[in-house]
Amino acid sequence: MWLWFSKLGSPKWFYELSGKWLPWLIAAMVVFMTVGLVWGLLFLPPDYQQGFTSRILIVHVAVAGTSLAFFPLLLVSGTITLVWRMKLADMVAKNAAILGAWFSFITLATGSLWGSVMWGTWWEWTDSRLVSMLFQLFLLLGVISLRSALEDSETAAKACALLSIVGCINVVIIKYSVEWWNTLHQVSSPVSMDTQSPNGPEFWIATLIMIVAVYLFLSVSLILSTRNEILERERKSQWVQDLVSKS
Amino acid sequence: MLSARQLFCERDDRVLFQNLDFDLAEGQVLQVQGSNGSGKTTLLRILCGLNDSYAGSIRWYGQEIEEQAAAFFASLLYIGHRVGVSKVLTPIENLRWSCSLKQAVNDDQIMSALKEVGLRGFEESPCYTLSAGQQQRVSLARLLISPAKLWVLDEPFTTLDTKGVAQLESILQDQAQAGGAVMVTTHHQLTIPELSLLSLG
Amino acid sequence: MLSARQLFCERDDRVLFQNLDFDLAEGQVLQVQGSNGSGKTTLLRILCGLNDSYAGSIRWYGQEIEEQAAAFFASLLYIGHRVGVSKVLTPIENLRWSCSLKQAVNDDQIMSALKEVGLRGFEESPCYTLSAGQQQRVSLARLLISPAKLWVLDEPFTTLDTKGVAQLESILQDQAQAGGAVMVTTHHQLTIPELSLLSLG
Amino acid sequence: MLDAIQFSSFAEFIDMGGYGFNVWSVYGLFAIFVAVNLVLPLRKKQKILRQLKRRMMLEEEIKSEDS
Amino acid sequence: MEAMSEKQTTTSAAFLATLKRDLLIAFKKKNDIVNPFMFFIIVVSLFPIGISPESDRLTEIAAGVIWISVLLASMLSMDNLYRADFEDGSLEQLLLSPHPLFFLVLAKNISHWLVSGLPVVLVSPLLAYMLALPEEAYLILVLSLLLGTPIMSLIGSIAVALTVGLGSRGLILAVITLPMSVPVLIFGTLAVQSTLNSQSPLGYLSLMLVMLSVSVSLAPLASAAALKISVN
Amino acid sequence: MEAMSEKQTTTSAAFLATLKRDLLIAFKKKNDIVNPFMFFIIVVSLFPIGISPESDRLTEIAAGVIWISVLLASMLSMDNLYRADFEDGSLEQLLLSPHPLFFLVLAKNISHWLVSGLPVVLVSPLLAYMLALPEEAYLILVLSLLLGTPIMSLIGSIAVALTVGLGSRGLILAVITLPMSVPVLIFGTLAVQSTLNSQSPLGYLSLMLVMLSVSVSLAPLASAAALKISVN
Ligand code: HEM
Ligand SMILES: Nc1ncnc2c1ncn2[C@@H]1O[C@H](COP(=O)(O)OP(=O)(O)OP(=O)(O)O)[C@@H](O)[C@H]1O
Ligand SMILES: Nc1ncnc2c1ncn2[C@@H]1O[C@H](COP(=O)(O)OP(=O)(O)OP(=O)(O)O)[C@@H](O)[C@H]1O
Ligand SMILES: [Mg+2]
Ligand SMILES: [Mg+2]
Repeated sequence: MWLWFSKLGSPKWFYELSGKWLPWLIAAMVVFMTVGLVWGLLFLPPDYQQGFTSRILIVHVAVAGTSLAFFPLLLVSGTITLVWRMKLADMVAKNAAILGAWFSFITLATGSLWGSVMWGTWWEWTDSRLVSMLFQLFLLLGVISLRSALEDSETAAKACALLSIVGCINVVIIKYSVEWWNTLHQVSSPVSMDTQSPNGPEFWIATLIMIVAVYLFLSVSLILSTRNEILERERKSQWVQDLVSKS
Repeated sequence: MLSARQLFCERDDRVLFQNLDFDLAEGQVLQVQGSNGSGKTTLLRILCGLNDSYAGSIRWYGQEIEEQAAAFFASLLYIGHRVGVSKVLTPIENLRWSCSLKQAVNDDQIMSALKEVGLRGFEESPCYTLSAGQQQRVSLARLLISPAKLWVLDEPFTTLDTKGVAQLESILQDQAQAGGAVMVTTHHQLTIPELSLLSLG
Repeated sequence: MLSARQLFCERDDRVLFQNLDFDLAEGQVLQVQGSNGSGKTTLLRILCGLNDSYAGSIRWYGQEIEEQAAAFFASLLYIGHRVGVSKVLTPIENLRWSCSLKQAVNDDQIMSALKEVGLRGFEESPCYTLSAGQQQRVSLARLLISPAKLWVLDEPFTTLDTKGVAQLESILQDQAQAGGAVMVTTHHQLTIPELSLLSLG
Repeated sequence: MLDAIQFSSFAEFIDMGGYGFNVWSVYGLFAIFVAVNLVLPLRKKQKILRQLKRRMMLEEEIKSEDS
Repeated sequence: MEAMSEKQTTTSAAFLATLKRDLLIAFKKKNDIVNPFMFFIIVVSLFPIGISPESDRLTEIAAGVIWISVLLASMLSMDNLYRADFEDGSLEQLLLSPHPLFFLVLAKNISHWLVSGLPVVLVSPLLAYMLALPEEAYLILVLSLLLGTPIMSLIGSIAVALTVGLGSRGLILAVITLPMSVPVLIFGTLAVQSTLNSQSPLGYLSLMLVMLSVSVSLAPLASAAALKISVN
Repeated sequence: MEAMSEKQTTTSAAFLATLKRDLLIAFKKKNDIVNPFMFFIIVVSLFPIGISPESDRLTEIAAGVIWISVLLASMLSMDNLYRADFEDGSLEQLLLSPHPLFFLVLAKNISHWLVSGLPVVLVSPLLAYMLALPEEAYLILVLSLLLGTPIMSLIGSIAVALTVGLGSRGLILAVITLPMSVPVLIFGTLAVQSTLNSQSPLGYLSLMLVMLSVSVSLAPLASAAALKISVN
């Protein structure tokens, strides 16, 4: 276990292993993405109520669901950074924060595009999922800006790890308090996200495929940028030098 | 009392030192030498536990420092580039706090220490009205009060005038003779009999 | 070129100096001496116009400085306790700006000056990664580039290692031999033939 | 298979039953999002490799100058 | 040398010395006490100007405006907490003390709250009056602020500790901590509003009390860790 | 030595060098650009939570909330303007340059506004939407902010220059400058509100234009004088 752990912590080992995985992950991502998108765009039957806008939903739901994974991810990598001082965890965390901000933003954007059809408004403060996603984005941006503000990379790693842990606890509290707050304002709210429309099984299968595709995309993108980070931070080590002179 | 083994430190891909071994015994003054940027400040901060980006082992009376941080801190006095003197407070108020983190002191001790370092008449002036060298002297007054066994001083001679330099040297010597130990960086040539040297880079 | 007459300065009711007269001629290095808190820094800042709480007259080639501030500033180079090196910028970027306030420079000049002060390899590192002495060296590189006739340096030797001290001394000497003048405070013993002394307090 | 496609003409496909703007914006955004987060890391890798190579050369230069 | 261990201070003495020192500095600088207070008053009084001077309008927004202004004042005043100490090296001395950092950090937090949080809370009824908040809500407003401001100080302390080495901190601090104080804002304003709707605010207040006790026991630990990280 | 006067830079070169340097520092730090912007967005989004999420209510307060938040963001970002330079001694170098300080200070002000004022103005329509401000007012909102933020930067610059030697500045700055920017706030919000009431906002806008030109020509002088005082 320990051996495995410290081996995984070695950037070189990760770089080599991820190099082997990448082609497979990319292939799987391309397949799922293509199937999901083509099916979603061409074959998915229109919803009896929402018409073709249900096509938005498969993307939105996939991205939204995936973006909930980021704070747990940061929590784990932050703990590893602080407790075991594994450099790799921080390299992942750095890129995860940025990617997480992207995901949150896309969730907000696709959600708004969907809301503008369903609710007639792009933004609605009375919906708790919107508001808590907005604050998740803010917290992630806080982590990112802390990292860019701190000059020393080791300080930045630990500081961001700590902030991510505190932030993760906070995201949960914010989520619940916003939900609670929101129930008091429901009266005047135009519509709520929970007015589930009866979608057919086909819709759910398409969504499921998209979710898998988006998770694959997440891992591919994260691995790619982590590999870059490894190259940059380990640039003085012999194996990177060899790699560079070979390329 | 303090021994370091196989210390290794690298910053920004530049190895500052590696395989560094040294021992500091009671009654010894160890001057850390080296050109600019050779890692003197970094070394001192590592020893005090203010910087943990190193590899190797540092022992205090034979035991790893992390395992007995409180005991180690109780017998350590560190004065860095930034001397730990608040500009709004007067010298007395400054010393009252910084000493009381480690030991119980009374105002008489503080007053006589301030007098000794030549700050007679400035005891009640806020520190922002003191010159660079005078602020340095406030922090040096702590040396006179402190019962700490290990002093770690980073360039304590900068901005001191010649009289101040001579006085500080004799303070260091007293500490060594009383059975304490001193670790100091400076580009000055020290003339203390107990002196030993450690060269970096 | 620079002459002060009947300078008087008092801070916090303590008279730092009074009836202070001195002349600084071309080819001269004037070292201001004095114990801590005797007013060296204050004097230098007064001469540069950074402090105007004084009485007396300061003339530049026979004319009061206030009447020809721009001309005086154009031929003045001041480096104080705080060396004027931005920590976010790299040495090159720092010099590019601080030199271009006075004269047109190109990157080659800057690069060779940096090399000369021993910062080869650090040209592109942000200054916060440099040690105390290395930051000091960045500001000293300005001396190599500057065509200013009058240099006013406040404790430029602190944090420099022995090689750095020797180099700076020879730079000061070159300036004096080229017909410029230097006014410098330090607690070091300088060994420049052109040296003259001014004692405070 | 082909008859399961929901559209009989390209125009209809673009129109998405009147919600063309929203649907295509979402898919467009999603495409940009995916592309950016794949292409940027890939391009960055090339940049890093180039930079590292340059720096290695520079260091050798310094070394040969020193000796 | 032998007398050393006997002369060593107890943790509570170090706690008190630190508390006393920070209060002393604050009273010497005065600005640390007056500014959050002034800032609060000024920001609150921008709203009648910027939005509407009519008292009906003001009543509607009063609780929210006061809470948000308190939030801002307390976030922005945090900046002073460790900075001066970091710059002059006192922070290093603090970290090198043999006492548990938890208590020393707590002492600093308490002194900071006494100096910058408490005055703001005490003046809030006056501003509530100016914003035409109905009188029955004053007590709950003050109570909720009394519970809420220390929470924000404790959270803010972590962020300041993380950013203490930075040149420009004011905004980044707010950017990090404002999102985290949303729950406090929500419960605080809900408490006031429920009083206005003649409901019991006790539920909200007790929730805030829970949040306060959790943050008192955890936040100083995080701050202490953060300080160690920053000084590195 | 003889070549000296020939090699001396022109004032415009020094102006450009200073502008370039400050922009360079900002782009290196990134935070100077992103933080005012983030702060603005976060503060604005506290209001729906603290006051009311209903869009009718929000419409009423939208213009005021946006203006006040911009004011706060721009005041608080001022802190960076001269501080780092003061601390590392660059400010002394600036003061000792042979060129008129007016232009060098102006260069610093311009770079600061480009970096911290402009982004905030550009994102304001988005927030206006989120606060349910009617669409017809967007253009005037942006215009009034475009005129107003530089005024506030220029005024703020004087205050920063005066307080640059102080340890804790964030709040004192706001305390000094917020009252001074009340006229800007009044005309800015009036311009937006008159658009909403279908009146012409041009009067207000041109008043702001006058204020802007006066402050561009006078404020840098005052800032330069203030800097000299502070460095003393
Ligand atoms: C925490 C993040 C979010 C998650 C997990 C999430 C998840 C979902 C799910 C599963 C649905 C499908 C409900 C259905 O079948 O009708 C949905 C619908 C929707 N989402 Fe989200 N979403 C999130 C955030 C957002 C955001 C930030 C927005 C807007 C900016 C948004 C706007 C919408 C809208 C308008 C609908 C359709 C509601 C309806 O059917 O009436 N969502 N979301
Ligand atoms: N801001 C100030 N307000 C009041 N008095 C001051 C101020 N700054 C300095 N002084 C006083 O002026 C005197 C001279 O200070 P100055 O910094 O010029 O000394 P110095 O000769 O440079 O000393 P050092 O060798 O320590 O650098 C000191 O005694 C100090 O108390
Ligand atoms: N925050 C940092 N990040 C990266 N590198 C750093 C950092 N601080 C210092 N260094 C590097 O570490 C080296 C040693 O710095 P240190 O301050 O220990 O030197 P020093 O021996 O004390 O020098 P001086 O005599 O100038 O004080 C320097 O080369 C510097 O470039
Ligand atoms: Mg050093
Ligand atoms: Mg001095």
